[in-house]
Amino acid sequence: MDEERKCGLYLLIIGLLCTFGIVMFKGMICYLLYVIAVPCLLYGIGSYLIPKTRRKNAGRLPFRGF
Amino acid sequence: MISSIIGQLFGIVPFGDIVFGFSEFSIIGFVVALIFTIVVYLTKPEKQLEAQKFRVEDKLEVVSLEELKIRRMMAIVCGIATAGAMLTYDLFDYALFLTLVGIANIGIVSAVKKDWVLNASYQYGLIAMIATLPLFGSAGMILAKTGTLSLFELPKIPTSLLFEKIIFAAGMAGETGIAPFYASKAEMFRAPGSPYILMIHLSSLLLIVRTVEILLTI
Amino acid sequence: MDSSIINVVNLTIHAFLVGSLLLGLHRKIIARIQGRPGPPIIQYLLHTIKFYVKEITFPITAGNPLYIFVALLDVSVWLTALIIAIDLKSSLLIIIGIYVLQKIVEHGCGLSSGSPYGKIGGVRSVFSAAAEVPLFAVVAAIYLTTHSVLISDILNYQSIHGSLLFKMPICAFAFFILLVSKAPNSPFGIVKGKDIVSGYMTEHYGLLASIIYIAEAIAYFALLWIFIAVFIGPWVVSHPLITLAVMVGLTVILAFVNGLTPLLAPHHSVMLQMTIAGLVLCDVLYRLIMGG
Amino acid sequence: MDLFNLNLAIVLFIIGNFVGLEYSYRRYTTPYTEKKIDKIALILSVVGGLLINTPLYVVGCFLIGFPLGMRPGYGRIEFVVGGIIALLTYLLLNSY
Repeated sequence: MDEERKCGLYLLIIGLLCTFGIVMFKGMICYLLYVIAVPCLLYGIGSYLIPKTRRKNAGRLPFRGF
Repeated sequence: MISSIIGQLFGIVPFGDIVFGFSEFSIIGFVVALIFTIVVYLTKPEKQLEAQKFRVEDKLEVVSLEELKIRRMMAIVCGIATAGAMLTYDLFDYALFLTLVGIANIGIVSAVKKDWVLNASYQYGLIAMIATLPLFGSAGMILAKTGTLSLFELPKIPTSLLFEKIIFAAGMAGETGIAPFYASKAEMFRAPGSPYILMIHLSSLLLIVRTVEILLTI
Repeated sequence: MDSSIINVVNLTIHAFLVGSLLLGLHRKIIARIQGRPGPPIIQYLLHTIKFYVKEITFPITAGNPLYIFVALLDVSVWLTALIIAIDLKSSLLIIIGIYVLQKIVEHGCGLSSGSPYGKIGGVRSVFSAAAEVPLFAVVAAIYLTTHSVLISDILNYQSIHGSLLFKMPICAFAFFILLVSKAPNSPFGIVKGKDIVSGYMTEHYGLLASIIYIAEAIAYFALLWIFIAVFIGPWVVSHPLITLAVMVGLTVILAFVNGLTPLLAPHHSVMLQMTIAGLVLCDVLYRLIMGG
Repeated sequence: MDLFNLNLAIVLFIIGNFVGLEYSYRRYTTPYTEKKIDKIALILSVVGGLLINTPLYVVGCFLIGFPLGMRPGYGRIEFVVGGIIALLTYLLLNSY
């Protein structure tokens, strides 16, 4: 598993836990969990939709002599 | 009165002289400062690509380990001081936290081996030291005038504190290095090691907002 | 489960869709001003969806996890703004704190990737923070007039005394400048100027760019809403359809401002914003001395 | 109208835009035309302009989005006609 998907997995777990928390709790904490859950789920789901990279040297910035 | 500025007040923790208060505003600030401190602790510094004179290639700059450790520690101290400054409801405490943030900011860049960065931090240090005088001076004047430094008591006392507020704002401006004193701090942001530099920026911006809140309250 | 969360979900989707469409409209109008046909107004949304399924790799120079964290923080920050401003109608001061965090995001995005273009974008964002944050002296002026910075209290004040736009035109102008500097292609947009590729977003591409686009759509909606609520009045924000109409109007004005002005040089941009902030500070001092 | 119904209308408006875009790219190959009116888009736009003031406003949003979403250089006149009809109907219905 490459690094992008590993990060995605962690964030997906956090996002799902927060969603579970939203269902369980009441009051102000719901808002807090919602704010954490949305971006985590966005990245977590997205990281499994994107294709695998086809670059030769993944992660190298295209600069002079680098 | 006080809740018309900071939102709902959830509770206070009387901790001797140091009173911590939890309102909507301070909780958000506290959580943000803590989360950033954790992220800064976890993050490895980035490597920068720099253009060189008379050469075609760019140079890759890597932050060494001994430079990294002391800077990370100072960044964490800075984060904890910012988190404390968000919660405290005592003017003297707040001024202390503000100075601590100023000291930690210099500490963050002190290990960088680049002379322009060290120059900038030296100038910023001078400004920060000079700014402690109006900061603590105004806190002392407020104490002498009203007999209290608690931010819960101060709004109830019907005294005009305009002059003290202006001095306090000037002290804060010097300590966090905003607009008029900005030139002293600008070169510090070019140092390598983005998470630590981010902490400088974060602490000063959060403290500005908090100072605005305090000045509107008292 | 709280039923208010369903409201918030609804609001989030509304903000995202409306913000995207308005940004698309903004781009279309600028194109028409310049004599081009311009893309259809759903182009911003299509970009967001397209980038959402594009590959990413982390640059080897990047400082992880800050590199991902700042992009996610951008969404969090503007969702918080949405909840605080529109759902809870709480303190305007918290909104400043959130705007300040947006500056942190720009700075962090730029510097965490290690790219020179991103670095210049991040450092420029720090410069413009020195000029944009003082514009929030507006809040002090509002406090001196309405004796509260809670948005609900400001709305109540306006329903009794009439709209604040005519009571404090200088403050409204300063806040409008803030909107201009947040809109794309603005004269104050030194952070994302085309001379430095895409500024702080240069190394955030693919999925991360899509997440930042989502955050920007929400941010555009939230800032327009705050301007409408604070300066125009409660009768506009009471009905979502009227709010939408006023937002379209504001977007047309912003598009004309941005389409007809050139991008300023960094120091000119900062000096101009500082001048306006100084004007607001003079206004605040006047109100303070006259007993507001 | 509450926020949920408005969201529904906006989503259908976006889908209408998308369908219009897809349709016009399949039908036309030249990038720009002048003084040429697409009959289907015109009909849909007029129907949408009429429907947008009725309880079926969601469908109206879908139909009026169709000419607006067409590829650059197409569908302007159609959209303007639909918009004017929608405005006139609104004024007619609310004048009593």
